[in-house]
Formats: sequence, C-alpha cells, structure tokens
Amino acid sequence: MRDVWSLYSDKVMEHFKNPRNVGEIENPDGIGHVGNPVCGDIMELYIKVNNNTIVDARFKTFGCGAAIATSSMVTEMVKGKSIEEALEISNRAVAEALDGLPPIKMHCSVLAEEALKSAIEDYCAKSKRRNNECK
Amino acid sequence: MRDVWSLYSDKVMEHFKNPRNVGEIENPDGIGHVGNPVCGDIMELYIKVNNNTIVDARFKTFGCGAAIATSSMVTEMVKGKSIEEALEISNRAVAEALDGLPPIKMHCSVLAEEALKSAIEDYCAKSKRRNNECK
Amino acid sequence: MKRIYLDYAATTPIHSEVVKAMLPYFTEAFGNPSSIHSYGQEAKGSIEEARVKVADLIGARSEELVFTSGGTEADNFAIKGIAFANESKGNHIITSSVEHHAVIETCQFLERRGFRVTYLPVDEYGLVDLDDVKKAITDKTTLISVMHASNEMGTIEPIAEIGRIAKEAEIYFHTDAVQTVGHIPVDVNKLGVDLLSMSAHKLYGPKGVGALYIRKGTKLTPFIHGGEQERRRRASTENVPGIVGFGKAAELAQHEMGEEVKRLTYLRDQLIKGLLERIDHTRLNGHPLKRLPNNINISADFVEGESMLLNLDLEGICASTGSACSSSSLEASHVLLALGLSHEQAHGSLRFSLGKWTTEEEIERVLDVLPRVVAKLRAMSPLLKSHR
Amino acid sequence: MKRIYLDYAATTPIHSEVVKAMLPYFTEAFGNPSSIHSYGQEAKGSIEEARVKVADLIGARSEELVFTSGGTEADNFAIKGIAFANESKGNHIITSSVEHHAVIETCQFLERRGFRVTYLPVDEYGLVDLDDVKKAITDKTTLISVMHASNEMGTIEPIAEIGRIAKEAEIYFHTDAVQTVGHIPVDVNKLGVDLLSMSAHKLYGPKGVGALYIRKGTKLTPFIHGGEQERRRRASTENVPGIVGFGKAAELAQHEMGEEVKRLTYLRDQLIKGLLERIDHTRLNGHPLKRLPNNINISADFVEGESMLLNLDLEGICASTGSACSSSSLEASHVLLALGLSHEQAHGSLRFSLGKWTTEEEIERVLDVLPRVVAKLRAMSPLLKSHR
Ligand SMILES: Cc1ncc(COP(=O)(O)O)c(C=O)c1O
Ligand SMILES: Cc1ncc(COP(=O)(O)O)c(C=O)c1O
Repeated sequence: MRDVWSLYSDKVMEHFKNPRNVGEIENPDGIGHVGNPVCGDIMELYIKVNNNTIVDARFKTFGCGAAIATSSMVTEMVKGKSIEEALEISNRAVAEALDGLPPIKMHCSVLAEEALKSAIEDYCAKSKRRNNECK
Repeated sequence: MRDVWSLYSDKVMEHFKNPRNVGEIENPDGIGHVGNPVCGDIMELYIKVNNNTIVDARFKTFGCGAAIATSSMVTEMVKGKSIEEALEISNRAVAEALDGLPPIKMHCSVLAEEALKSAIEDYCAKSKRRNNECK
Repeated sequence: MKRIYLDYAATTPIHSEVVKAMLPYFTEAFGNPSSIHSYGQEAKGSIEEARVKVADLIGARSEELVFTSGGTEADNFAIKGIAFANESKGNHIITSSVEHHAVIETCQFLERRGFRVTYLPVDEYGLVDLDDVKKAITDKTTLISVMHASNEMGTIEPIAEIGRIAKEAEIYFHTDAVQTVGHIPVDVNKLGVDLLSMSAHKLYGPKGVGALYIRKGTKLTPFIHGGEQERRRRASTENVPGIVGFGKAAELAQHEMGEEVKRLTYLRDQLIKGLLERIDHTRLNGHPLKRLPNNINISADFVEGESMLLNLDLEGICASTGSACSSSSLEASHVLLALGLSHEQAHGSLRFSLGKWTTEEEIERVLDVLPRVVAKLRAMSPLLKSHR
Repeated sequence: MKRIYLDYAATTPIHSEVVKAMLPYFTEAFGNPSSIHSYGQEAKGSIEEARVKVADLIGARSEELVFTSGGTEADNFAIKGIAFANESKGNHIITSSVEHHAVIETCQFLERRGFRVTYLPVDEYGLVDLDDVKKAITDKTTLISVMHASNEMGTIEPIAEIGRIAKEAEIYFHTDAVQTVGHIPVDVNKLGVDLLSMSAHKLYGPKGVGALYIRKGTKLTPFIHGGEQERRRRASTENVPGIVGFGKAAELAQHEMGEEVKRLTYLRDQLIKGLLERIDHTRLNGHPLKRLPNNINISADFVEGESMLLNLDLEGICASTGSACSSSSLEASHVLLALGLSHEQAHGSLRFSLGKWTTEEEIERVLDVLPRVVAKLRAMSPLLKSHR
C-alpha cells in the first residue's frame, strides 16, 4: 500500500537516499544560488565548463526530500551537455526524470531549473568578463 | 441496558400495556375534555360521583405512551377520593406515581391533571344547575 | 423474541464486510493521513481509495468529493458554504417545505443572519412543482436545494428537471441524497447537481461519516476551518476507519443495488397493499410510484403514532413515526402537514423502512400485528367516537 | 524492521479495550439513538454512559458536554458559536498567535465576516503574557480563546490565570485542550473555562469524534443545524461506536494518567538531554518545564525538517515537523516563528511525541540515529558553509 500512495516515487526516494554530486566545486565556472529561507528551500549549484560542455556539476541544498532529489537529478542531467542543451532542461523534465513529483512539490523542480539557469548565467557573465563566448 | 435508559419507566410501560379504566361512562356526572390535535394529545375523562365521592372514572385518549399511561394512572388515583381530595392531585403526583416521566413528556401529566380538573368543573356546573352543592 | 428491524431509513446495521474493512485502521494502520511518515502515508492511501469508490457510486470524480461527519454536516456545508461564498451576488435561497431538518434549520439559521429563503410547497404526493421553482427564482437567488428523496414519505423529487432549470438560470443546485445514494441509481451529471449530500450509515456503512459532492468550479466557503485536509475544504484529522468503511459500503451497494431494488419494491408493495386492505381509514403518504423502494409511510386515522410504535416495539417490531430526529418533539411532521394532512393524521403516521435483511415473513408479521395494535388503540380513542 | 512511532501528538493507536468496547455498536447495537424503539434506546443509553465518563475526566457535568466530529469541529463550534450568539454585545475576539489552525483559521473566517481578532504574542518559550491579555480586552470583546497546551512545542499556557481575568471581565473563555485531556489533569472549574475542546484520537480513542464542554448558561449558536440530538446543540445521527470508544478511552486515561505522566516525563527528558548533548547547534523549542510530558520539539540548525523526517522514516522512526496538518505546506510553522525563531530554524524543527507504547530502547535508538541523519544533511547544506 505504501508504494502506491507514498508521497514520493521510488526514484525520488532513491535520489534522496543516495544523492549524486553532493558538494562544491573548487573554482567553479558558474554558481547558481536560488531559493530563500522563508519557503524553506535553498539550492546552490556549481558547474565546471569545458569547451562549452558542462563537465561537472555539484550541489548543496537545504530543503525537503523533493528539493534534494531534484538537485541530485539536475546535476546528473546536465553533465556532458552543452550550455545550449542544458538551457533546454525544463523543470518538467527534471520532475519526469524522477517519475513525477506530488503537485505541492513541483516548485522544487522549478527551483532546480532556476538553479541551473542561474549557474549558467553566472558562467556566461564570467565568460564575458574573460572575453570568451557565451550565448 | 434497555431498562436504565429506556424512554419510559416500567410503571409507565405497564400502564401503557394494560391501561385501566378505558372507555366511557354512560350518563357521567362530569366530563373533562382537554388537549388539541396540534400537540397530538387529546384526553377525555369521565367521572361518576356519589355523595361527593368519585366512585368511577374512565378515559379515552389519543396520544403518546405517556398520555395513555397518565390517563390510566389518574383514573386509578381519583377513584374513591372526595372531590376536594381529587382536586389536590397534581401533575407531579401523577408523574411520581408512574415512577417519573422523561422531561419532554411531563406535559402529559399536566394534561391528565387538567382533564381531571375539567371533569370536576363540569360536575360542579351540572350540580349547581341541579341545585346540588359543590365547592 | 427475535426483533424485526424495519427502520433502515433511520440507520442501517453495518455490513460485516464493512466492519472487516475498517478494523485494521483502528489498530495497525492507525496513522494520521497528514503525517509524512509511512503510517501517515498508508492512511492517506486508504482514504483516497475509498474516495474513488464513493465517487464511482455517484458518477463523480474523486477530487470532487469531500468527506464529512455525516449527512447533516454535508447539508450545512453545502448551504452555508454557497450562501456565504456568493453573498456578493445575492442572498436568496430556494428550498422545499419537505426537506430534512438538516436543510430546513440551516436555512432558518441563514434567515436569522439576513438571508431570504423560499420554501416551495408540494402537492398531495409531496412533489415539488417545476413551475413553482421557476417562479421562485430572482436575480438574487444563489442556491436551489431540493432533496432527492424524502426520508419520511419516500417521494422521489424531479431532481434532473430542477437541475436543468437551475443550470439555465446559472444558480447552484444542491440535493440531499442521503436516502437515495446506495439505494437507487444516483448520477451527479444526469441529475445536474452541483452539490450532493450523502451519509454512510444509511447504506450499511458506519455512523459519523458522510460526504459532500462539490462540482469542480463551485464557489464554496469551507464549513469546518483549520487545516489542509480534504484539499483545504474540510479541516480535521480524517476519520480513517469511517471513511474506509464508507468506501467499502459504497462498493457493496454498487454491486447489490440492482437486485435489492427489485426485491424491496416487491416487499414494499406487499406491505402497502396488505395494510390498506386490513386497516380501514388508512392512507399511504407520499407518491405511490415515484417512491423509494424501501419506504412505507401510512396514516391510520384516530390513533397516534408513538403509541403505535411502542405497541409494535412490545411485539418486537421496530418502526418509526417518520423522522427519527423529531420523534421526541411535540410537533407533527412538517412533511406530512405539507402534504395537506390534518394534525391528527400527521400525528398518526407510521413509517416502515425495509432493507437488506428484511424478509417476507417479517412483512407478514407486521400485517398480522399492526391491525391488532390499531384496533386496540382505536378502542381508547376519543377521535373515533366523535367521528362516528 | 519494527517501526518506532513517536508521533502520538498527531494521532494515537486505539487502545485494544476501546476497540472491544466499540465493536458491539457496529453490529448488534446499531440503533439510531433518536429512535423510540428498543434498538434506539439501547444506543441512546450507551452514549449517555460515555458522556458521563468523558465529563468525569474533566470535572464537568455530563449535560455540559456535546459530542462533535473531532477537535477541529469543537474549536469551530466554540468560536463561531460565541461570536454569532453574542454579536449584539460585541465583535472582538482575543486569541494567541500559537493556536492550532482550527482556532486561527476560524478566527480568520470571522475576520472576513466583520469580526475583529487580536492575536496575542508569546515569549521565547511560547507563553502568553497575562498583562497582554488584560490590555487586549475591550468592551466589545466577547471571547478569549487560548489553548491549554501546544501541539507543536508542548508549552502549557497559564489557563487558570487567564480564566480569572476572563471571569472578572465577564468574557467567555474557551481553551483548546485537545493535547492535554487524558494526558495531564484537566478540570474545567479549576481552569475557569466556559468552553473546552477535546478529541478522542489523541487519547487512544477513535478518530472522528471529539467533544465540546459548554458551561451551563453559556450563550452559544449551534454550529451543525438540523435536529434534536445533543439537546439541540449539535444535529446529526450520533456516531455511537465512536462516542462509546471515546467514553472508554476517557475511563482508561483517568486510571493510567498518573503513572504515565511520570514515565513519559522521564523519557522526554532523556531524549531532550541526549539530543542537545549529541547534536551541536540544536535548541529545544517551547518551555523546558511548563511542557507536555510527551513532547520534544527541537530545531537543528542548517538542516530542513522534512528531510530529517524522511531519513528517520527510512530508519523506521516516525516523527513529525510539528503539526501534522501543515506538513504539506511551504510555510514555516507560525508557532515557531512566534517564538522568535528564524525561518531557517523554524524549517529545521522536529517533533517527537511519546505515548503509551514508547520504550526506553526506542529513545536510545533515536539518540543513535538522529545525530547521523543531521550530520549527513549538514554535509549537503549550503547554510552550514555560509555559517562557517
Ligand atoms: C434526508 C436526510 N438528510 C440528512 C440526514 C442526516 O444524516 P446524518 O444523520 O448522517 O447527519 C438524514 C438522516 O438522518 C436524512 O434522512
Ligand atoms: C491543539 C489541537 N487542536 C485541535 C486539533 C484538531 O483535532 P482533530 O484532528 O480531532 O480535528 C489538534 C490535532 O489535530 C490539536 O493538536
């Protein structure tokens, strides 16, 4: 019975139990920092970019089970993707990759998308300053 | 369990099951007619008086269990009493003689008292007309 | 003496399978559905399963169902909820004069708070007239509430027709279906209702649990405030065993209804025919055909209802004077008076309501006992004399 | 894995003797208490016996007790009932900022309908200040409602003192005693309350039944309209098995309370002490002494509550973030914010609530598991870093 009606899918619970890519990246190429304490979810996403490809992604998250699982999932999804491809990752895609989220937790996937976008923006801003390309 | 909480006392039920003095008296010395259809209780009380003593009493009642039991009881109580003694019978006395009535049914004992008073009044009115005594 | 229970409209015994379904939720699976941990999620799952079953029984979607503590709360919720939420549009409510007290007294409460209520009359069979409904509508009307079938006299109202009128006038429409759900087919879309009240203990489920169907998009103020339960529409820790029992009862009703309607209609008509034949000066109250399959309501002239009831009880037969709720009241049934009965007749009514365990032998026994009871009481009735 | 249930404040398993007491009322003794016949009178008797037992537990007379569908309905009934019935006197209500949602949201409903509500602040331990109560009173105040003890942080409020203030000012006084009845001594006269809310499922009774104590002479509008039940104060067919179960639970609580208070207070203090010792940056929420014997509420900095809960659940430990009702909400607990906690701290709270079947081994296990869980979550917390 638990399984049918439990708050979270098995996939969410699996990522929650064993989150991938926890931690920081030293000298990251981009950092995304989103969320706020009022809502109870804060995400930090770090990316390492090489030749327009995200070669590493890590996160630190304060938040509920869904926040941790979406953080973990989004870092898995972006690794190996180009910046353009990464920008295509929607919150729905993250949620779907986790076999869905309960409606009241969909905002966590939004947060994950925003964290990623924010990290990429940070990377682009830095790139521009270093006079590199970034669309 | 039934006994403790049942709507009516055993005594009420006993009088309800086997009401005493049901019927009319031919050529009664007094008739009391009280109650009304709106409330759902109508009582008719007949008395036969001899030498200022009530020698017989009968009733006809349309009404609930308590109405029937109080009618039965009041006819029992008046038999053999003088007019003065009969006028002393209060609704409480009728209810007590029945080992009590539920609060929502106390009005039935009031009706029984009124029926008795009304029958006695009727007797007195007739007596006066026949120039007999009646206090 | 084996007692004969013919008061199924007051309440039904619980089906043994319903009790069986409930039991685990008292003990192992006792969690609070709002809790995140496994006990909580287990309980949550079970109430969602029950919601689907009850919704299926009335052709609704499960999201449109809110569990309540019974039919009365559902009625209060529907009527106050619509009245309060739509106050800016208007303050007028239309209902009928034969509703259950749960509807009537709720309307009276609203009248004391400034609302206006029209109580539609009924014909001699208890039917609301469609023209009356149309004529009662004003531009301030926000709700029409007419019961599906009367708990007292068993008449089934023209709900689908009223539903069409309400829809056309864009007025919310509520029906108290406490006596019909599980007993005759009920489909919220065919009936065209926006709100529909139910109660589990009328269909072999537990007491203390009911539901309100609320059509998606209906503007309704919550009635019991205070938490996130039931999609914020009804606060309080859910009565998990009760809800599970309701679900099971709904499931069973859906399977058994077809056969039961036939069986009970036959027994009902046996009893009606027999009583009218064997007791003179007796009338059937309510509509002879547009009638609940399990309801018999008769008035025996010259005798009073409670005294018949008590005599029947002494013979092991449990019936009612119409509405269990008003059995302690001095007033004659407002429903029977609305049919045009005199006070004496209304006070002399008796309701037999049949159910799953009613047998032909039981009907025979009533046909044997009641004539004797009426004769005994008539012998002491002052009304009979004045009638002669 | 044997699960460890430490969420008794959300709901309790039913005592096996309570289930046993209820069972006959599902089957043989299924009557509707309003029915005149023997089934009805049997049921009626059983609820009156239960009423005496529940009344005894709080030092009340049984006529002063109305059964409801739970604590939330009791709160709604008390507050709306007083507000509506005494509107001619005034439209001002005083309550606290740490009440259960059942009180807060009911007050908010009334605010939308033109009433004024003062939400008293609390000190860092969650205590209401008596001077604040006095200052809040105006000549329009008709009700003060302050909870007996907090379901979240366990603080016990100075109810008797507030009762004296209310009495002197001739203002009705209600307390939500859902968390205290059956757990610590409650006496309506010593507390000086006019209205008091209870819920059976918090004291090893069934879900879906509660009660409101209403002092004789209190002017109160009914909440659920529609029938003669409960002396016309609460309509609807009574939840007979539920009420019988509540009665039994009350009886058992009265016997067992003395010992349980001692046993649980000891276990509670073991758990508090152990957690504060083993996990740094942790605080106890609520008052250290004026506190429910079974409540532990802590905030562990840098980590979020639900993620702790889920990790505990994976280890078979069932706890809560404070209030089961708001566990699906994004907002931090209004209660913890009222104590002055930051949003991070409020989001990082955890409640353990102990009960009849809690053992010392279970406490040990929490003391073993929770530090590991916190360490794991802190390792992924962005707050800890910024804190360093
Ligand atoms: C038509 C109708 N409406 C409402 C109710 C009230 O239901 P409940 O007793 O579950 O509150 C009843 C029965 O009592 C009923 O027959
Ligand atoms: C303090 C308090 N008040 C009210 C309630 C509501 O009680 P119920 O769930 O029975 O409606 C609860 C528990 O949920 C509570 O802890």
